[in-house]
Amino acid sequence: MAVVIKPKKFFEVCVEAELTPELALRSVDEVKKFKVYYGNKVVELGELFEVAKQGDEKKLILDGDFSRVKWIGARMVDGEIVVKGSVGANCGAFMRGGKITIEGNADDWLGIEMAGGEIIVKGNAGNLVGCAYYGDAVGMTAGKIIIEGNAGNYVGEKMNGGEIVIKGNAGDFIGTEMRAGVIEIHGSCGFVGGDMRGGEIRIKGSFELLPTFKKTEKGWVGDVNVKGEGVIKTF
Amino acid sequence: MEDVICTFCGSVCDDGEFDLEKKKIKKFCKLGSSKFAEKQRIKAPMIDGKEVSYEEAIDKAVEILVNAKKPLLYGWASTANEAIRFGVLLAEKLGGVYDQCASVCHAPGTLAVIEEGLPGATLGSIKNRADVVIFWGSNPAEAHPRHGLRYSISAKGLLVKDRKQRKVIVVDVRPTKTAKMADVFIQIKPGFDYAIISALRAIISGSADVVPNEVGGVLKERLVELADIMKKAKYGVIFYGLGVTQSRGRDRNIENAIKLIQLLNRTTRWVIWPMRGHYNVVGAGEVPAWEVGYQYAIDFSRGYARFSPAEFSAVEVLKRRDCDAALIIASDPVAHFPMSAVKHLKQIPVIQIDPYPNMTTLLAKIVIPSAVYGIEAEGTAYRMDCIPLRVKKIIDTNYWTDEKILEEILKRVEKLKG
Amino acid sequence: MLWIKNGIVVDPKNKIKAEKMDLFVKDGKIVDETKVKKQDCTVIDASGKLVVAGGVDMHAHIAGSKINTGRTMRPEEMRVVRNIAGKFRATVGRVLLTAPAIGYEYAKMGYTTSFEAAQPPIGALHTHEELDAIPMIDKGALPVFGNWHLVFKCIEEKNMEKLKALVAWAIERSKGFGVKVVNPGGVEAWMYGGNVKSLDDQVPGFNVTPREIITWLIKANEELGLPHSVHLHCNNLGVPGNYQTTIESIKLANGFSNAKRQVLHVTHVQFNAYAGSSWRDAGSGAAEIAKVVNSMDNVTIDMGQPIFGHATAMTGDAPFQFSLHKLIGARWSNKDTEVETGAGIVPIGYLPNNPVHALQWAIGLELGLLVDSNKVALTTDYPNGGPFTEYPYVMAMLMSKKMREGELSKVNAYVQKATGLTSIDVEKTLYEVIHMTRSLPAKILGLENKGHLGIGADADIAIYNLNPLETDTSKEFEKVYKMFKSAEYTIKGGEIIVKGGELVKEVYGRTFWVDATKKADIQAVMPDIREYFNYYSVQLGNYGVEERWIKKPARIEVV
Amino acid sequence: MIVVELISGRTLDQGATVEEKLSEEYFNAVNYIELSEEDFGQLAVKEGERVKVITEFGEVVVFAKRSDLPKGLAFIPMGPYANAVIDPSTDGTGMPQFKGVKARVEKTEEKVKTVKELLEAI
Repeated sequence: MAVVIKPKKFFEVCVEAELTPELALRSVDEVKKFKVYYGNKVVELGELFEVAKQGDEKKLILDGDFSRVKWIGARMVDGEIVVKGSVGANCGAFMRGGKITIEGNADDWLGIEMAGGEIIVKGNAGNLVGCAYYGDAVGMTAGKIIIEGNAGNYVGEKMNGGEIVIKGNAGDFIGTEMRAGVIEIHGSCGFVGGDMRGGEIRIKGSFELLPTFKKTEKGWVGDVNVKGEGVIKTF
Repeated sequence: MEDVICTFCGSVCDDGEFDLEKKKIKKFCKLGSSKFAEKQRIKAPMIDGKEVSYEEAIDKAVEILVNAKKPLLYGWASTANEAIRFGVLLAEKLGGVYDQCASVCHAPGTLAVIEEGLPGATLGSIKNRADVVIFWGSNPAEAHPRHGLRYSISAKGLLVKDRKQRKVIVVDVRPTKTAKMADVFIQIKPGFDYAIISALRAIISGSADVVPNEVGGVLKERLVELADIMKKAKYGVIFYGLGVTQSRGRDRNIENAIKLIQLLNRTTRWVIWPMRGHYNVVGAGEVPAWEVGYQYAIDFSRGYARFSPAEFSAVEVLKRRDCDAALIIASDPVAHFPMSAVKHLKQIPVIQIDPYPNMTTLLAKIVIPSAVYGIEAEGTAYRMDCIPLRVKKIIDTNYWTDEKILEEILKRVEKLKG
Repeated sequence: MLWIKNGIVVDPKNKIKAEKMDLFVKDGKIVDETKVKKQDCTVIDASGKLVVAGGVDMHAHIAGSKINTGRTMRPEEMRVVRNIAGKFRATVGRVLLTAPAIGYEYAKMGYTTSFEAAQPPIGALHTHEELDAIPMIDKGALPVFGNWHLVFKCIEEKNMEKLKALVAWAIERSKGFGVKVVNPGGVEAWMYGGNVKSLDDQVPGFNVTPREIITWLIKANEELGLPHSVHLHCNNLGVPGNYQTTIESIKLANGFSNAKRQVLHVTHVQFNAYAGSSWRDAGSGAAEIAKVVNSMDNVTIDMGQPIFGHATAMTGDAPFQFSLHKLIGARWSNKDTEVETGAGIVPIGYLPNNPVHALQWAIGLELGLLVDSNKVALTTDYPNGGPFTEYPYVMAMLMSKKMREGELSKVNAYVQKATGLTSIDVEKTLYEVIHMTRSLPAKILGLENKGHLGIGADADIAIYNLNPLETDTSKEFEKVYKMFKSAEYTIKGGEIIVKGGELVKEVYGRTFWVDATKKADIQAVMPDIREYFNYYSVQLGNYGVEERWIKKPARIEVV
Repeated sequence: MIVVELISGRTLDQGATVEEKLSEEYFNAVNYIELSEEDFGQLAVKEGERVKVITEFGEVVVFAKRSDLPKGLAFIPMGPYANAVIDPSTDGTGMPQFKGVKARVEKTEEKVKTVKELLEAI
């Protein structure tokens, strides 16, 4: 019972809607009653979005521009979300399972501290993909994020597992304080692996090497400042 | 009048002498003197450019704020804690966003504090003890003119008695005025602060062999020399400035510098401190921290505070068009924000509270003039090192204080919101 | 006016052990029945309920630059939402709470007074601003003296008149309440990267020792006749083997006496009660410390009980904080403060299966159980040992061996061999625990109108849904815990602020401060102060806090 | 035309006039670009002549000023002129990149807008 959700209008300020595939198990009326935040007003989903049913999967189809809608798929554990357009910040935050496909672009904080599941972005992603949230010690621990376009800065900070693949270019400071997991960049990027303890960063294009990595057979190993065994290599 | 406190920059010099007859300040620098000089003021409260009473302006402001889905309350760095507190309470009551000037100034330092803490000292401790002073991307000669005299370069301290006993180092991308006063100037390539700090850490911790011959435009041998000075210091300090917070790496630069300080403290004493800009930008962060838990970029739309500079810093809120009204106090975002952020300010109703007309006045729907703290009003301010000082009222005025204006707004909002 | 009817009153100061009686309140005070018109009274039916004085926390870090830097450093702490804005303020915080959250959480628990335990004098205005932002409770703050150059100088010169003048001047200027001493001499040593290791180490740059600093400050404190005694955070905090330093420090009280109270209060002793030579062989020194404290009638302590879970270490003991940072690798803030003091902050957590944490937990309880109830106050050294909101846990644990056995089975077995906790049979009575959380801390602080329900006392009252006559605190520990977590009523200054565990009214309490300037010749020290202000970064004229800047100041004059 | 790395920052004059934003003094304190001797020479402008600064994010006309900056680095005092061309992206930190953006600088005959005109043009 996939649920199709469509914005009714342009939102004057951002909307926060923690939409997960769980909604697909509810009736259209129940889904319409789901509480979302429109600025400082708590409103029912149905007030801002059209809701319809289609098929019988545990799936949300977000049909339209969701670039002003935040926290989509936050804490989801299974099922599927397909965003036909772009999506706002914090999409897939703390996600543990299931799949999110974003046909447009994703904003900052995609897949914060993700612990399982899969996110695919057909367009570009913003900054802080798969990072640890403010004050937390560990970023993404498992799961997979694939970005077919470019990504912004600070991808995979404090990452401790899982995989991030960027088909385009990535920004600056990739994999800072990374402990485990894999980041693969098909394009180019800026600094990589500052204070990296473990894990692997693979880069096809050009990148900037920090002065604290040793050249070895495996690739560049470091960061020596934290006695790290992280590996940076080209492919 | 003696011991007058300057309400211009983060140095908050408190040794001014104000001549009440001539209305002139003595001892202060060019910035402080300009603060105390007579200037053009906003004459009266205005709605759409028409002069009105304080009450009318406040009523209209309240109407805009309570009807907003997400009002942005921004500024706060050049006002007193008492006003800031009402501002934070107002943002909470309105379900709006509180952000302050640090978010385009030193807030990356706060993000670094979240990662690594802040090993610091008060300016008095530094003037007494610091035998090595590094200005990294900071330029007190232009931004904090008396800092060097009172606290750092040539300050007379208990253990380090004068300029001769102190080594002053400047790390910057250009030969600033401060660089010309330094014993050592290290010119680096823009955007390479992080890499250079990483290299210094490696050299100090015994991994010098890994470091290439040149990092960020600096030869390795110069970095080795710098590392050596740092290790041999009895008590060193890094004062960092906008050169690192506003350039490539931002908070990560400072985080790395803090890690360098942590390392140095294993063998000697080092501290690090931001050269905060406005006289009470520290208060603009400390007050919300104790009232609601965070220093800046705070969203209250869910009825409690949430922190996320990526979403709730004023520049991000404006660029994302994620506010539908703004209250701007004691600052001028129109002059100091990128154009793409200013664009949204032109689209929404803006309420301004400020003693002086500025670029924000040009687009504000409601303008409420206020008294100048430290000259016309008394209140609490925190110096850059968080030392509290009570700034003074030295002349009378008919202007309302920011505190009174905000208290009135808050009272009316509470009445409407229950 | 209030009429609290038929409650079961426990009021240790007035030797009332669970008696059914009525209480009357007028103008914020407990008054005699004849002083009220009963028909005008709001009546609270307290039948079958425990009626006690509002709780008094005599040592917590609730205001000032330390806790605020802690909040800034730890946004992850602030993500726990406690109250949504409405009739009351929005509050957040897991262990580190915002100022309104501190007031609300104390009130909900039946606590009505709390003292900030360490205030750098130059930062006093900040401390007072935060105290002013805490609703519901009365408060005060203790300025720190143990590493102040001016203090060292007076002691070097062996000039007691000057030292007394300095203490009186500084307490007045900071609108403080008493004399706090943190790692005397050690923080000054930290300015050179070191620490002091014994009471007889010389403080770098000065011809004084920790022993002299403590002794001279006790003498100055007693000659000034301050309400509170010297409040000491001992040297060597957090170091295995430190219990001996603690015992030596406690014995420095010998030779001093005060009819009303102790002459030395040693704080959060758990952190200073370790035997052994390293964390590998660390054990408990609690029994030895208890023996010494019990043998002296002029010393009190508080527990500094760790609570399993999150905490944040924050103290004026800057060298300790750096050691802790090195030990656990967590973020670290430090603040060297002019020529006065220092401070540090490090996030920590206490895990039951960690042998060191379990040891600390057990030692805190040992101290609470083995020391006479008249000499040990209940604290967690908030937020160092954990949240004050878990005081009811500690209260229940002290009263129930059965509860302790249950908890012991969940912690690292290292505790079994390293401490004597398992073999302690002591079960404190409700009367004793009420004393340890009310009348004793009030007496230790020298607050005569707090912590009891006698005529003239402040009408700070807590009512719990617990009938002491029908409750077996040894067996019904779960109920005891639950009831103390959430007061049926909290009354502050005669106003009902909590009902059924929920806030009903917001009030702002007073800030107590002590004025002893008439007891000393302040001019005796002014030339030295003026000279030392060359080494400050503020003008002498801009130093200190005026009474009119404080929301509700309550001056206690010492004459 | 030259290509430079552009930064913005405080100056004493900018600070001393910051509370008089609508004055001639403030206008003069923030409406110029400092260039190195070499870059200045290469542009073939005279002190006080106008140049157009163009980045990915906008363009602005300011007065040219010779300074002792290293070659390839240019400086505009913090304020509305700098903000017309700096990189507004905050990269998730909330802080725009006020320092460090590639800019083209070329001689121009266009006039330098007033502070008010700048705002109107947004």
